[in-house]
Amino acid sequence: MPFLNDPINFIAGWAHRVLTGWGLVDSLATIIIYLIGTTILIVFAMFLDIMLVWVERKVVARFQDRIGPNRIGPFGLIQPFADIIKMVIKEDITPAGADRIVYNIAPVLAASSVIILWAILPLASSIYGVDLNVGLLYIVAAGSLGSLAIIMAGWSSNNKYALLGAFRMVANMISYEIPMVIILLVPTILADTMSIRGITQAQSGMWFAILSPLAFIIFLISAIAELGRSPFDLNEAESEIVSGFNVEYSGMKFGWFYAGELLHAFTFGGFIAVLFFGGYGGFFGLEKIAFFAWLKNPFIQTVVFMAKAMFGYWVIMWIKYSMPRIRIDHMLAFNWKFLTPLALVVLVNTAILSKVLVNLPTWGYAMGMFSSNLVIGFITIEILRAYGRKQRKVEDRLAAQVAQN
Amino acid sequence: MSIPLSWYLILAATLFCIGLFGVLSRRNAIAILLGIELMLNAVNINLVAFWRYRDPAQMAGQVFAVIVFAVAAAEVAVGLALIISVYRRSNTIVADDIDLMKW
Amino acid sequence: MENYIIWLLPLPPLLSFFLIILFTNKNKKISHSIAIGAAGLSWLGSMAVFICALGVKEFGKHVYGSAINWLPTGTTWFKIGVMIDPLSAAVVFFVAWTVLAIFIYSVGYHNFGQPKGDHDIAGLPPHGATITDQHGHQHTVPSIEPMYSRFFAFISLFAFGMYTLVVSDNLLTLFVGWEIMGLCSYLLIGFWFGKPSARNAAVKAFMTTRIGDVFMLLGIAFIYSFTGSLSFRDIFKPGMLQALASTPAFFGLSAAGIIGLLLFIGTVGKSAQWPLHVWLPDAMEGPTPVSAMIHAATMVSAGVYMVIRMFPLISAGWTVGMPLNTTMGVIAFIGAFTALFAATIAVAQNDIKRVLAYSTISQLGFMIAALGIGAYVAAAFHLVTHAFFKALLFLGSGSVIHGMEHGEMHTGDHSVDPQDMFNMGGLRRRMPITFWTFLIGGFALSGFPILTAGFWSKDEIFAEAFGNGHMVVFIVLAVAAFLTAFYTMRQITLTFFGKPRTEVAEHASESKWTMTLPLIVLAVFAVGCGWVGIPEKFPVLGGILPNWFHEFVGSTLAEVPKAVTFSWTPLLTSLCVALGGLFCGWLAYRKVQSPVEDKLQIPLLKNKYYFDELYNFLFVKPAGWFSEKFAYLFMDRTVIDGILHSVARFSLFLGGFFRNKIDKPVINEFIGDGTGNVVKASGSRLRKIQAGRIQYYMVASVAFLVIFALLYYYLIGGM
Amino acid sequence: MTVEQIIFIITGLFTLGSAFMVVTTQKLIQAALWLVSALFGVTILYAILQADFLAVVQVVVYIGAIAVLFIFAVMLTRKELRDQGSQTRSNWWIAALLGALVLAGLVFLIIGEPAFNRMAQAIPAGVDTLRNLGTALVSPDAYVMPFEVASVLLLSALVGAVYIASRKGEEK
Repeated sequence: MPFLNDPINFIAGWAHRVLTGWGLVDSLATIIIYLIGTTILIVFAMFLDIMLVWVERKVVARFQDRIGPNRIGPFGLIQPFADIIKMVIKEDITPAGADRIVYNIAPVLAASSVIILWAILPLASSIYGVDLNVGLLYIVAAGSLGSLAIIMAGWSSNNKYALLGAFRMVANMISYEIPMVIILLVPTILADTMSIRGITQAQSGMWFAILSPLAFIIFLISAIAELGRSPFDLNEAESEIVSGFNVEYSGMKFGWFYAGELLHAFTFGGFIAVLFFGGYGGFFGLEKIAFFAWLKNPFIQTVVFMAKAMFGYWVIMWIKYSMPRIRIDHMLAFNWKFLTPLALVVLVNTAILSKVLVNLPTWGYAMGMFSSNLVIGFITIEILRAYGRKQRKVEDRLAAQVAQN
Repeated sequence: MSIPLSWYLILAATLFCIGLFGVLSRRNAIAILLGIELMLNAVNINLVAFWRYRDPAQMAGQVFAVIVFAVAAAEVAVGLALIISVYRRSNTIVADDIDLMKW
Repeated sequence: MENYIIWLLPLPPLLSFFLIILFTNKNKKISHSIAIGAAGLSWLGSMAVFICALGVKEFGKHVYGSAINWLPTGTTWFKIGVMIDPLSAAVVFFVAWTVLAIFIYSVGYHNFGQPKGDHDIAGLPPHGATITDQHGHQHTVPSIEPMYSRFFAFISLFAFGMYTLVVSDNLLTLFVGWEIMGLCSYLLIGFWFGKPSARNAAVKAFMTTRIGDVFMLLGIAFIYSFTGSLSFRDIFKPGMLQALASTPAFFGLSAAGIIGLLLFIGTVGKSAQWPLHVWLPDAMEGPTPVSAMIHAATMVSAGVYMVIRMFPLISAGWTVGMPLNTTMGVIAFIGAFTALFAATIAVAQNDIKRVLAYSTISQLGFMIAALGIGAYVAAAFHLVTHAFFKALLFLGSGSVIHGMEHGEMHTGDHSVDPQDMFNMGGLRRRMPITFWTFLIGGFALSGFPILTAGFWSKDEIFAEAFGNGHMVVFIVLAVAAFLTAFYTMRQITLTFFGKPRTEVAEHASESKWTMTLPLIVLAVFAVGCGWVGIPEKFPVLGGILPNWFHEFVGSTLAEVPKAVTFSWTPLLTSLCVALGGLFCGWLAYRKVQSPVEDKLQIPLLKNKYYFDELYNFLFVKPAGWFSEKFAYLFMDRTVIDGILHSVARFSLFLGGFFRNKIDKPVINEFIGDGTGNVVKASGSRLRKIQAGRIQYYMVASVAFLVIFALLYYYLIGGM
Repeated sequence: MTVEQIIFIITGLFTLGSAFMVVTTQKLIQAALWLVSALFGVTILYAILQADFLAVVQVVVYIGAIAVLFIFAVMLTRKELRDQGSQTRSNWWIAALLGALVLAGLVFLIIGEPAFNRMAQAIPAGVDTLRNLGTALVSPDAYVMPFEVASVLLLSALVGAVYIASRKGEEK
């Protein structure tokens, strides 16, 4: 059944035939079909986004020992739609002295910087927007568009808290882009490509999270920083700068920021799944057995991908609702003095080992990579412990001096 | 495939001249740097277009574009640092007012 | 190995000199530790070399030595090197001992360990310090020398000079050591430069020895121009000596004779022979260890050593039994004359150190005379024994003076001259060690029979002079020896015997162990070192010990001199003059209480035959007149100043002309100011271009770019 | 006129229009944002030219870093956020004249050269331009020297910028 095995191309081919049958030229038909496909993808993402509101609220409630939305619809499933209605009918305020155009573009740019990420996210082996050969860099590029959106929002609001939030956000994002770019080179080396699909396929036998757990952890940390979620939510920091860059936004404009953030988190869950947990595949060769051939079905793969992405999203939420915010100087020091050097070490280690171990069988290769990561992790923890001990001694001495005086 | 090379070249030339105009006409030092960025981008368009239209297997055009990126980044970093430093000292970034080196 | 150790012998004192001068001159203890340590190291090396040399058979034929290329002279090299032959081995032996003894003695002499003086200033002898003991009594005690470290630096350098001189195998490095000692003698005689007498003495010593040194340098230049080498081994080759002896030069002398004479004049200066003897008595102004250094261990010995060293040259063409050649005759005459002449002066001196100074001159005359009559070994023997007993006597006299000064401190009577023998008397009870050692030294000087070293060496000179028929020399020396014994006994009697003649002498006290220990050591040598040279034919004692010294030192010469035939005449003469002199001295002075009672205070002798006055009249006054009247008033003020003034006036005129007629109008106003004005004017117009505004520049450059592009296209591209 | 040409023309006009706004708008922040938009247009041109890597790097470097830096610099160099007075020099017409002259000359030259009328050939199958670019940048036969020099330049620019902009030494 062609539809079940390759639904997108099946529908696209059918639509193409229909349009050309209507007398359109070939190229125009292709463009129209691309536009339709893009629209469908965005609609899908936005629908998912709406459901994520519910997921987020449910999960945070559970973390906080509450029940969460439960009145509207079964399990409160209709709650997000009610939220949307509320937001849309709220008054749309533009503050005096704001740069009107920029002020209005910013939320759109914020949301779209997330949505364009879906262009390269492969839901299944045959369901994806585009297979860019520079996919990993594309993630970074989209992230920089997000930071631009936040600056625009912060500046155009004509509000000092907003501007402070924007500054903090940019410092945060630009700093954490560095370990992120470095650590994205680890999957690149392991898969020998920057294409997201290529990376997914390279993990059909072994997840990269096993080959390089440290890379996974570093990516997770810098992804959270990129998202601006707790413990890196300095751009909002309700207790300090009210609400940061979006303090002046109300109604649906705020809604776009909110939705963008949620979808961003889920999207990064998806990237964690794709880059480190095999994405839609990654069954350790299980699908090669005839009995499990159904695992190659695109719909099954989509379900698998969504489950993995949801797991990543859940980890991000878990961290968000368990950790306090850290100070900005600590955050920058943590990045420049710890995360970046560690990322460089992991990268060099991966680059060397991938050449040294190239002739080993899969399990030997995996063992070598994994154990080298363990060694690096152990050394890192020892260094941190020694540093911590020293720091505590210094603080004790200072405390003793203060007590004496 | 249906675009002549000259289109790119003319586009790049126009962009370059707009940048040149910006560099020569703006009062603000940062705006001058903006114009320079436009000029650099025009150059890059030329480089990439020549790469594409001559022999895509020869990477010289792209390599030079990459190096122009690096130069642009370095130039902006140092240039803006200088401008901020000047602003701290003389409280202005109008290029015509920064004339300590005159006469 | 021994060949290379020799290089190291002079080194420690030099290092010590620089270390003290540069680094440790603030710390007295470290300074004297360094100096004595260096002297000890050199002593150790010297003893090692000496003992090794004793083990070598026929050492004179197999000397130690090594040489390096130093200065390229055309195609050949001028070599410098070191050498230890039997003569220098003997010399280095006594130098090492006496130097070490004097170094140790200096620690005590300069009152190490005593407090700083109350009013002491650098350049004057310490005056003493006042301390309060636990009972509250105030005492005046000797104070430490202010320039203590400097003293040790200088005597280290002095020792370096002497060691260099002794181990040299050529005349050049010998001369270098010689001159270093000249410098050090200047520095040390003038050590208390606050005293005018010390200053004058230092200048006098330096100038007088300079006369000799100039002649010596002439001799060295002559010998180098003749032989092309300054190395002893080259010069003393038989062929070379033959050539030197047979080449006629000036005044009817051979080249060897002239060279020998010139070098001998150097010795006359250095070893204070008549007529250049005048500096040595005055040199007593320096601290007593310096006197010992100069008169016993190093400086004057160096002169005699040099002339002994050059004996093969001086005696070239002469063999034992032949009549003396002219040079040797001159040497013998001067030596014998000086011996007698100085001895007569010594009889009339009252200063304890001056007596010793004249006795030194006299004894050096003995050696020179011995050498002059060809008694090579005897001269060397007397050099060694004299070094020991004269060092002993000087250090002993220093101890006496020290004791007297102690007495002065005690009584507080500073009018008494602590060096005048008539102020002493009876010190044998107060200073027993000093007395006994001084007695030994004095007897050795007098040639007290059998026991003392001086007897054996002097006896050998008598024997040689008598045996070889130089009766004039023999008689003169015998008289001198009698006088020597006489004034020695006079000194001992006046100083140590009888009753104290002043209160100061009554309170004199024995010196510290650092001063008495060297005295004892030197006393042992003053007795014992004569026994190595007992003639084999000597009645009873001869043959018990072999005449080792004669064989050892004699082997230095190409032809080992035969020991002279034994004869009773010189022996009896020697016994008579020594014992007689001693007895007469004691007899004459045991009752004398003051200079007035002294029959020998003859003005002629007292004033040293008026030599100082003579020299003053003959040389100093004319030189003063010449420099005042002729050089200053006529040459300098009239002639040279006149020329200079006229040159200056002319230059002034020329300068004024150039300034007013050329420089001011042409160069300054036209070229200088004109260029400046033009540049300034054009600059003030052109500077508008440099607006300091970046965009002006950019506009200008783009505009020119456009214009040039258009020009290029239409003029060149269009063609 | 093909679809590609239409896309090109739209992109080109968008780019040039943004660039024009960059040099004429009176608000500097907006000028910087217009620069972003112009650079985005250039990105699309790179994409049309099939230089994927450069397109993405253009976004990362220019939009993500340089434009943000510009905005920062604009914000840091004023006492209040509003712009005051004219941003254009009084003799802007000279600049306009020069720009027009240069443009006219360049266009004249470009049009006069027939070789510039060529069309692009399809990139041969099997040529992986990204891999080629990577190899060229680190291959000793190709451009490793310029690449390393550029990295040294970046490092020195980093150090220099930090030094110049640091407040040390200015504190009285």
